[in-house]
Amino acid sequence: MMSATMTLPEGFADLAELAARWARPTENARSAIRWTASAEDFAALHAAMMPRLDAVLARLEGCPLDGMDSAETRLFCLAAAFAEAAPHHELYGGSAEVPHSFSARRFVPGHGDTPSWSTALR
Amino acid sequence: MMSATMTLPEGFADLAELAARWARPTENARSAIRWTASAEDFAALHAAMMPRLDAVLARLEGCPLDGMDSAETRLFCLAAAFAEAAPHHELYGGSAEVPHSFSARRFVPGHGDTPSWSTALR
Amino acid sequence: MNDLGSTGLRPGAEALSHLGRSVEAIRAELGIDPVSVEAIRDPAIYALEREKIFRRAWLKVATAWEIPAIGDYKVKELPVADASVLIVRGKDDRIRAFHNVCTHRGNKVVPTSDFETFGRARANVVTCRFHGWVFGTDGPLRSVPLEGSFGTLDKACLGLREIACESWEGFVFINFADPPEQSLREYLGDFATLFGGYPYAEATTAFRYSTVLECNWKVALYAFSEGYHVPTIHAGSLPGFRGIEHADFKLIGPHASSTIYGLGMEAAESTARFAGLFHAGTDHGPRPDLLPPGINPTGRSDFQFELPNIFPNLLIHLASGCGYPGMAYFTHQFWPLDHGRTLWEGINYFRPARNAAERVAQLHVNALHRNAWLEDTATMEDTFTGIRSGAIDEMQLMDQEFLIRHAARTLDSYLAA
Amino acid sequence: MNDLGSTGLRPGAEALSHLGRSVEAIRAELGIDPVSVEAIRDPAIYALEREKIFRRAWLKVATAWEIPAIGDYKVKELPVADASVLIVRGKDDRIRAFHNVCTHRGNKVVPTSDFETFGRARANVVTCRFHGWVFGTDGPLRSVPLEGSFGTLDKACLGLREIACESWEGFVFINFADPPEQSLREYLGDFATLFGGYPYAEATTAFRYSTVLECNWKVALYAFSEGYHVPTIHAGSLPGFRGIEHADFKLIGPHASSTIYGLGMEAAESTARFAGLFHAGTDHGPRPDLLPPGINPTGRSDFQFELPNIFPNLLIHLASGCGYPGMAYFTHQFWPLDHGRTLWEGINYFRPARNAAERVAQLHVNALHRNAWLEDTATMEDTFTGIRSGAIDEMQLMDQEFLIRHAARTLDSYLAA
Repeated sequence: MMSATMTLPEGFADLAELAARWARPTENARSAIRWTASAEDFAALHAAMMPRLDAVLARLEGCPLDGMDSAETRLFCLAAAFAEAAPHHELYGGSAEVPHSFSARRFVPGHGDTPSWSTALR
Repeated sequence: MMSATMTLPEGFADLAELAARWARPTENARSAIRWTASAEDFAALHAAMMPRLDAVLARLEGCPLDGMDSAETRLFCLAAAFAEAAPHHELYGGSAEVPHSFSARRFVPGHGDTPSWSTALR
Repeated sequence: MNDLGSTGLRPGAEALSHLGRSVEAIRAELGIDPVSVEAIRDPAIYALEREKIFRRAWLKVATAWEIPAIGDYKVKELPVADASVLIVRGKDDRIRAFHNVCTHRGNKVVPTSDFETFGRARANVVTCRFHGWVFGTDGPLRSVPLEGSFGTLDKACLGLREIACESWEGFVFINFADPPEQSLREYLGDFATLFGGYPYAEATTAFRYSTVLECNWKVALYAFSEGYHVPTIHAGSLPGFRGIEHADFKLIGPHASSTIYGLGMEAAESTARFAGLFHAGTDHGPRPDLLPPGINPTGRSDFQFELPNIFPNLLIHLASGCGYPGMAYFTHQFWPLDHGRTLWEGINYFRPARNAAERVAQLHVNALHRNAWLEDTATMEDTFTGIRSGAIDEMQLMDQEFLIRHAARTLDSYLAA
Repeated sequence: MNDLGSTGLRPGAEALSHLGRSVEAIRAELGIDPVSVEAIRDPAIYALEREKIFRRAWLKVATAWEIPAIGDYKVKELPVADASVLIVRGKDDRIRAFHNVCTHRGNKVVPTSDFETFGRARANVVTCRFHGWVFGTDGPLRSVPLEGSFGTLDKACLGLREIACESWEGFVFINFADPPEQSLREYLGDFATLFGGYPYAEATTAFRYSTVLECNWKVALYAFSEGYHVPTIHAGSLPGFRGIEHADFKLIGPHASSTIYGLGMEAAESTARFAGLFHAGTDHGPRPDLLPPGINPTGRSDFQFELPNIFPNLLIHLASGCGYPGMAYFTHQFWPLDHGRTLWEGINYFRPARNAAERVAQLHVNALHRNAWLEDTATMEDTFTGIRSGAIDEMQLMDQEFLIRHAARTLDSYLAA
């Protein structure tokens, strides 16, 4: 699916470059990207996404999890990446690691390879 | 030796690209490559080698193990890789692992780093 | 605050007021002396724990909503009991537990490579790959290839070996004793009442994490059993979480519980936006009204979550949306792998997202909480190294650490039995 | 089929007909009841096995063709006997075995890091690196640096400590008893006749695999001791290997044997081509005529290989090119490392390739067989976990599993002695 389309829903074309960098379907894939990001990367993502968050969430509120088209799915994946990356800018001083923490690489998410829009996370 | 030449015997130049991808002198080196191959990789190797197998084996039947030149050795290494990879296409549905098996990484071949054309495998 | 007998109780709360303990009562009942670390340090005690606790107590191993359909199964590896356990929903919709062991020669019927494995039995049978023996999901041995070549084979006696299995509120427990000394309901006792009635089964969206910690299982359990560490350890992920109050202490036989009140965290900009999404509706917003009456009995508006210790190795942090935005509850378990190695499992439970925006908000809250867990787990291996070094022989415990004091005493009493 | 006394025998076969057993005879002699798993589960029994089996039975530790030249040696680590063993071909061309221990203060004479180490002694001596003591490859202490500084030193009594060592058909065995109760030939008994005369020494091209399995050694031994699992476990690597018949049961004192007949596998496209290369000549093609007469005594055309169990821990699968294309035979050994850990060694033996194409074909067949071994070994750790769990107390054994039944009885009789 990810390779099938790189488009975003109408009105969100300005986020295309960010999506190419950050949008991934699974927690494991997004973590791998996040672990390599710099403070500048986190700041840029935050600066670009925060002003658009209301619009993004309003668009996604109209989408059932199991009925998104590929453009909506891509917007969802970008929003998911922002949801997980925002604390690194807001709370962790731009560090890709949570300060004073256990190795995030040693945490195994049971849902790590499941698409994050799945309705069967149990 | 392997880095000294990339040529194959006359008449086998069409296999040069495959040889670059697959031909290695030892079982350990070939296993490392095989473990990273995809179903498409195995299918492509099989599709390219199977029609040429008679010619390859006929050429190698003329070679004593301890008297191959570097081009013949390279052809031998490619044939060896095919010999070990073919079951993954033919029997294992393209999987790099043997289905329902013990970890191949835990098997230690005593001859793993010995060139496979050695006459002293005992 | 700790006196559950005060006025203004929610209806039904007084029925459990005998569980409540003031700080003075806790000190009188559990003592105030330091507690020995020997039970953490001594491998011989771990050997005893395996026998006298993990082969005798009820252990949560699954939830009903993990295996919702007939034929769904989960295999859980439990090295503490040298066991691989198959939990499966039979054709009669009943959940049973079996040793995942072929009765022919002992191979695993369902092969596994992880600590937990999920699957579905086709045609309500599971088949051993070694020689093709077929078992019904309700246990009986159904068929044996070349059956005539066995000189004798009493198929009726060669079903999968069953393990006692009972459920409470959709949490599935097993007990290795044959038969168990008590039913699960008897074992849970007042805890089942205190925590009963919450719609756990409606919060079926789970984010699960696990890791293998190089420490004794009780080091991990104890680190998650108190709120004393929150302002220090969680200064990064929960900034401003300073008004925390760890109160409403309750003793419940081998179990215990307590409440975390507080003003919550100073939400960051993005968190405030995501929380707003949850708080707009009743599905994910704070629902203190859903809490069983013995929890937050006076209906305080700063309730965060209830933190119990369910003997021997389960925590259910019941928040009902009051603590982390949108989160119904979260659980921890601590599975010994050997004396100095522990499988920790943490699961965040949400009600199902009604649209993609709600799921994004869940991912945010889940990530914040996962990060807090990364802060928690950072201390555990160091603590175990310190205890093994012999530098200290005792732990100093304050009032908010009473769950540790109580768990240590319960462990001692089980080992002495 | 199992009656070796039937008509149409190959010349010489009747001399061994007293070894053959019908299914009825096997059932009468070995019983049909389930067999206890206690000998696998109980660490105390493993301690007994070390003493009463591995320090008393003849153990194969090498082949003559592994150390073909004078001075060639092999060091084999045998934790089951707390021993490091030096097997070396002396100047007189005789193969001897010694403890790989310097008689000065106990250092290893030949340092090793793997379970097996090969080398060549220069000038027919080995020198301890610790202080430079020099030993002849036939054992005597040859020289000691600063010998005069020892107040007393009886060099004649300070040779390497010899271990009883005898060969059969080029397979080198040792015996830790001093002296052994029986010669190797007496110990092998009729097995030496049944398997004798095959040109093992001509199949000197060996592909060796080993792995450390987290299971008791008998779990591994037993998994390789029966053909009942072939249609299930090997559905991947041996598709269509369904006509398998495990027959010709033979009891030979502490040893036993049996035959695998069948139509072989449905060869894949590449396998058919490689097999064609072998089958074109007599060097690598099927050579049923080379089989000793007691094996495949009626000369069946669907013979695959002979599967014996040579007490306590050796299997020689003798195929003579009839089973896997081009393969002469393959061996397994199972070396306990401790109660729950086993070093498994599997070796595929081919006659030397006459050209590079034949070697390629050998690599293909070797890979197929290695893959089948990966399927075999997948069950072993699970089986041991299952047996340790206590879920079953007995193994159910069918006729084709008689080698297991027989080995378990032989083990019991050794432990009782």
